[in-house]
Amino acid sequence: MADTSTDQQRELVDERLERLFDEHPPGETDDQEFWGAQYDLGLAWVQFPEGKGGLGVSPRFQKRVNDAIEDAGGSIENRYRNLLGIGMGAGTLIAHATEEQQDRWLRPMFTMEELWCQLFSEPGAGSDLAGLATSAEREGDEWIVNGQKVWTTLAHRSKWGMIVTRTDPDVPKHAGLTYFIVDMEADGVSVRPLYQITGEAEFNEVYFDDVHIPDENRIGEVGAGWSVAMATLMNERVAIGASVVPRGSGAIGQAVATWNERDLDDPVKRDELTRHWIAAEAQRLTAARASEARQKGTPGPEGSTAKLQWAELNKAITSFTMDLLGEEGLLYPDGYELVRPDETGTRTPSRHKAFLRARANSIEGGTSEIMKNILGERVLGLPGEPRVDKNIPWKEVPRS
Amino acid sequence: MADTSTDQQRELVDERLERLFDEHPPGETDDQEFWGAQYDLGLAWVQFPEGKGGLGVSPRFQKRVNDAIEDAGGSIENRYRNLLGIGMGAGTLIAHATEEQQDRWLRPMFTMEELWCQLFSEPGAGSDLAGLATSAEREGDEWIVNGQKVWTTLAHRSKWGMIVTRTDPDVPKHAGLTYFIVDMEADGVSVRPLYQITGEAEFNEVYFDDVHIPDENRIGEVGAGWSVAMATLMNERVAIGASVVPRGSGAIGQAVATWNERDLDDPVKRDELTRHWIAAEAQRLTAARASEARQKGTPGPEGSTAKLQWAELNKAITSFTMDLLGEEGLLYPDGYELVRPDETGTRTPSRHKAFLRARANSIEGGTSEIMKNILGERVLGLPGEPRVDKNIPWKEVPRS
Amino acid sequence: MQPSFTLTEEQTALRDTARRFLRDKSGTEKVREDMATASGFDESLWKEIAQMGWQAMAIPEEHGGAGYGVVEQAILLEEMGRFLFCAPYLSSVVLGATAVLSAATDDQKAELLPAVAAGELRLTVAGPLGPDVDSSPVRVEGGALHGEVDTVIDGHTADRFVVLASGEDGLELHLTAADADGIETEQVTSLDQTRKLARVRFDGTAAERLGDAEAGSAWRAAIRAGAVALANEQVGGAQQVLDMAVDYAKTRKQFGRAIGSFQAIKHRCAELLVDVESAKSTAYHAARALAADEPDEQDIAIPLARSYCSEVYERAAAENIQIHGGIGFTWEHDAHLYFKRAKSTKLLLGDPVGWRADLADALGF
Amino acid sequence: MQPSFTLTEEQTALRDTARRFLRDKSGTEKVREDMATASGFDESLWKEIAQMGWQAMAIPEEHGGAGYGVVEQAILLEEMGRFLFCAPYLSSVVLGATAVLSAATDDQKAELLPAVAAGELRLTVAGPLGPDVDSSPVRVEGGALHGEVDTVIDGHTADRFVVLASGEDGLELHLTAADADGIETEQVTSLDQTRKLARVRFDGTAAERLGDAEAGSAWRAAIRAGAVALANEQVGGAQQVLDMAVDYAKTRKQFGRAIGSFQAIKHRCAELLVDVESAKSTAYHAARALAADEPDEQDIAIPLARSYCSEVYERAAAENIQIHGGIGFTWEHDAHLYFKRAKSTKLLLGDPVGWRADLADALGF
Repeated sequence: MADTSTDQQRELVDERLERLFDEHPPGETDDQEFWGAQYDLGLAWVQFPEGKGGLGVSPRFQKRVNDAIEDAGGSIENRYRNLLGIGMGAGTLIAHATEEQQDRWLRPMFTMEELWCQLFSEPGAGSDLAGLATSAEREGDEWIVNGQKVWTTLAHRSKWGMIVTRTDPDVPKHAGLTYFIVDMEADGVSVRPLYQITGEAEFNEVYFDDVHIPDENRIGEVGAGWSVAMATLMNERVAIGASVVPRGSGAIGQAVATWNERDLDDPVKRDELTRHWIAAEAQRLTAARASEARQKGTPGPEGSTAKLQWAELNKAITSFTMDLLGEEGLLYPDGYELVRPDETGTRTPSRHKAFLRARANSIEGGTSEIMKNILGERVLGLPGEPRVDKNIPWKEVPRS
Repeated sequence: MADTSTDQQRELVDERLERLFDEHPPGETDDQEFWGAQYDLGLAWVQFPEGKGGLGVSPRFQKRVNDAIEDAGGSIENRYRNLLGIGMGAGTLIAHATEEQQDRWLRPMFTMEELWCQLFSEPGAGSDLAGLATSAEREGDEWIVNGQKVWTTLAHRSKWGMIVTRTDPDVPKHAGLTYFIVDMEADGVSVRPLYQITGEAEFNEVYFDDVHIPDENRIGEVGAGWSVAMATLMNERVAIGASVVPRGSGAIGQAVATWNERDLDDPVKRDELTRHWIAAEAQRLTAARASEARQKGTPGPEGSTAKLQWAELNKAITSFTMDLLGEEGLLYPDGYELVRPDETGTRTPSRHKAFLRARANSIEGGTSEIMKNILGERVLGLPGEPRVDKNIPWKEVPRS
Repeated sequence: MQPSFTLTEEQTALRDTARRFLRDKSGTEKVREDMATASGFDESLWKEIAQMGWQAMAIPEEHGGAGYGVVEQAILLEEMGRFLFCAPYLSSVVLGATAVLSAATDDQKAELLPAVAAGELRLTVAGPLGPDVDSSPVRVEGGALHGEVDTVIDGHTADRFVVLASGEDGLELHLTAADADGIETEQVTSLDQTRKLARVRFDGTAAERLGDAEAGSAWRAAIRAGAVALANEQVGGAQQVLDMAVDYAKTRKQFGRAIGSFQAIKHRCAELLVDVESAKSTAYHAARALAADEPDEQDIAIPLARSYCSEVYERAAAENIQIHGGIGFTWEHDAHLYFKRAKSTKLLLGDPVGWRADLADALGF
Repeated sequence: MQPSFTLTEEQTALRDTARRFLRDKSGTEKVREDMATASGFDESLWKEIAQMGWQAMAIPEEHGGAGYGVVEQAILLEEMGRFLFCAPYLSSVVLGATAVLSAATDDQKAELLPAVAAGELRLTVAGPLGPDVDSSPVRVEGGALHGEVDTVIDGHTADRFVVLASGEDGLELHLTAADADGIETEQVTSLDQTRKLARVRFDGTAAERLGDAEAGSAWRAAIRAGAVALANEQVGGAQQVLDMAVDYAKTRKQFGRAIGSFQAIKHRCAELLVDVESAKSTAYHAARALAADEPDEQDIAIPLARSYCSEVYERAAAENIQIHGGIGFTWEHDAHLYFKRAKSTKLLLGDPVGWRADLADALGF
């Protein structure tokens, strides 16, 4: 199936779409049922194998599917509301999980019956993710997990968590990690909201106190957790910034709208607005170019370029929009009451909240500094830093 | 003498100035004779001890002396034309040389009978000066020097060179260096002009081929060359950027003059000009503040701040001036005939040449990157990088 | 004007006392407590600083002040900025008192200034908060005020408003009590919770005219005094975030090393050091130019300091979050309090583009 | 207009051939040799590229061209920029030919364009080299030209001048031979030695009018074609200096490590990579917009690419010197050739501030 021609692939997709719409008319069908049927017809992740929610065709047909569903009045809300699962987890499962595991998890993930979250970062392991300390010790057919994770989106509403743990502290840090799927409703899991500078708690801290995970929930080999986690992160970085958005949308759209609505005319700010517009458009064109070049669907280093560029632009432009607001920028119309939203971020935040929220763009999903290391070393081939944490047991590496 | 009050110090300086002008009327006296008398009266470097060209008073009275001489029609050209000696070498000699050495070299340096140059950098040792390779091997009362130096100002006209050499390759790099004064007219010394991007050769490459230096020309102990060299470099960095110039002078003056002469009025460029003016004035005020704080005359880390800031500003402003010139910036009125000027740089270069020359500001006398290391580590107390060249013999350190 | 920066012994002692006092009495927990209240400050702390003479600092002795000057006040403001001290100091003691000093009759000064200096009366100003003002959203007709001002600093807790109003012959300054009839005050949520704002509507409010001269220059004097105050406040805050970033970079370890040992962090800190030191030079110089009553130098030094310090503080506060990484984005960490202060202070009393245009005018560009 | 970037196999082959050819025939020694001559280029190389059809590339087949388009020409220009190829390509084939194509009568086109396409005739343009032109320093009176143009690209080696002149009813384009009576051409030293400039004075020079329409739009077309050409040339140069910097950073060792292992250098290279890749996207897109004859998209894509690529190349060329340290400041190293090219290309055909103003107009800001 993988070597059918583009036309044949398109035909297959269109035929399945027709069946989907015929048998489960969008708008008239319950979302969950619709998504289930979509999964069964191989339209959940078209590039996945048949039987696993896919058709084995090029991933670029997914956009065709999504557009068609939206045009037909159906919903693709699951992709946003279960983003960590559908956007990042699923690809990890396809690459590293067993058939049984895939069959167990993929369908209810796609139908939103089970929400997913990601448990990677820790207070002591941010940029240096591989330095994480949450331990998992084997006891028969189970693993006992202890430790703390942070920056976990929707932990309080999730059924499953993708967790990386340290199963061997006596080997160098990358070698001692193992990846599991943890039941977030298990005993010993506690979730606390983590309020951020906007006043919202998109994220949580998650504590693990003697939490039992059956060994059948292990993804990949014992000690192979790092490469599994990397698969998840690569999917994340591509998701951020690499998508080709319409011209003038997003942060620059808010800046331009502010300029127009307020009839501004200062020539110095006009030039600055134009500079930002140019930077945004250059980033957009570059994402389009990278996406054209990336026919195969394997996320490569372009993900890091786009993510870096997008994060820095978003910070700069949302900040500039506040400058355009002038005295109105002194206000915070959203209010600072601490709240815990039910989705990842807000899709169209106020200018003020967008400005604050953007501060995290260059931190989450890999800091801009880490992105530059990746670009410098993996794309340009520059040598790495001298490593003081290499080839020594994890437990002997200085930490804070 | 060191604890006389400010008033007493000023009186002493004024009295010596009066004697100098009485006995050697400026304008009527030959420059060399005048400078000799100035030295003998302790007005060459007022902070030096008596008998060594100084009076043991605060260094800030030097400006009073220089201004008085210029007002009286005398010349202080020697300070520019023998800058490496008078500005940097003399302080090194006072701090590290023997009485005999000081008596031998200071007076003819100040009178310009003997010009001085500095032989530190090598093709393989720029930022990493301590990694230098020019060797000096002892033979009885002499040292035999072999190697190559670069970036040597006025090497072809100098009598003496301050040279740092490697006398022990078997110890870590800083420990194996020794500092000498080398006779530039000795056998085996050859000087080649090094043309720079302006078309001028301010600098030279200097080759040493079995050059003999008597041991009595050694400054400081064998193996102590690094600390002697640091004294020279500190003097250099203070000399660059730390002086308090008049408001609106230098590069920003050329930018403003360009703006005014050409009756420019683009509001975007006007804002940019103002930004540059602000940056230049902020740097100037900071230099003034540092200079007020620095009563003692010992160059400290402020030198690195001022040098860093000045270098980056000078690059930015000279480049902006070219932008202001518009199509005139397409020309190079100075012409590119390769020439070898007789002084260090040009004191009032054309806008075009200033633009090109400024590129070296963030490289010469310590790159901006090195300056930031110094500020980060010595001023802010941040930890150093892991060192791969520490505690291992110099000869085993990778080089290129 | 020859720049000069050295502090006298008395000034140094003032700075040290202020820093100690604020560290003890206005630490981060206290700031978070005060900013969560409606008034936004603590009356008892306000009285304590009054006893130390802070409100009186720059008010002339003949008006009940301490007879020190703008340089001493700037020293206090720098420390207030460093600790995000919550108090209506800028609105009452800087903006309000300067407007009164510049415009009011002797009788009015005698009535108002000693009370302001004693911390017993709080003023604020209502009008367009920028350097170049030629009209006001408030108009005066038959001695009564009409109109609305969107941004009045501490408008919900001030006792009296100094209102800039457009009259028949130009701008006028008027005084009105906050509880007068025909005033409606509505507190608004400010981005920077440590400086409270209100919207004030005048609807036929009776007011007393302050002095009788055209009010543009008095208003301008108030805004410029405010600009100098903010510049000094900003450098205090900028130094604080630099200190926070450097401390964190020394202790936080990733990859087995303190993150400050990486050039990506180290060089950023070094650049901030240069910026903050430069900003201080401009802020101090502006205070001295204002204190020395040198109008030509003020035309340069004030817009210079105001625009430069705004940008440096904004950059430093943003970098501080980045250097902290995730923890710097949390509500519980103080980084955001400074970040919000930095951004909103930049937008208060005119933004850098406007001040640079003023400077360009002064320099004849 | 949907962006699209994929090269056809033919286009890829063209790029590879051009790169190989220029690497072999226009290496750094050859460039230094050519730039030191008065003409500034090598006639025999000019003929060689004519045999390969480079001059003909974007000229329509009916006028003796190869019938390819702007995209193919942009591919060549990127490689020329990468190797600092010394040739009057921009002046004759881009600016001159576009002006003729846009303004001339069929007879004039038939006379001029086949010769230009064959590399046998060299044109250049004389007039104000910017995007918004409403007058010219040259005026036409009774069919004769009077006035002086300070900057004429390759003015000393062109065979004919296409002159923008102010006539009675507005702007007109005129053609004159370089050796006509009443023309004085003086070569000037250009900052960028690889692109030669001359000052040309017309003193009653007889000229032939090109076409009969108002010439503003033809001139604008020429400048815009030049802008697209330069943007593509710039990204070639920018990629080259990035490659130079990265190569040096890998091999140069200080403190016992390759300097590229220091984040100060590594992160700078990474930022340049992002910039250069983005600049390429804008340059390629502008070429496609021009080729597709989409005027609305051109109004956006051309000023976008022109202003962005100018700034990226300037920054990249400057950083390349800094990363090289002292050696990058020497005459013998090539870094300065690119640095000078970058700066002067930024100032040629209008600087980024002006182009951005055009873009802002197009976007309705």
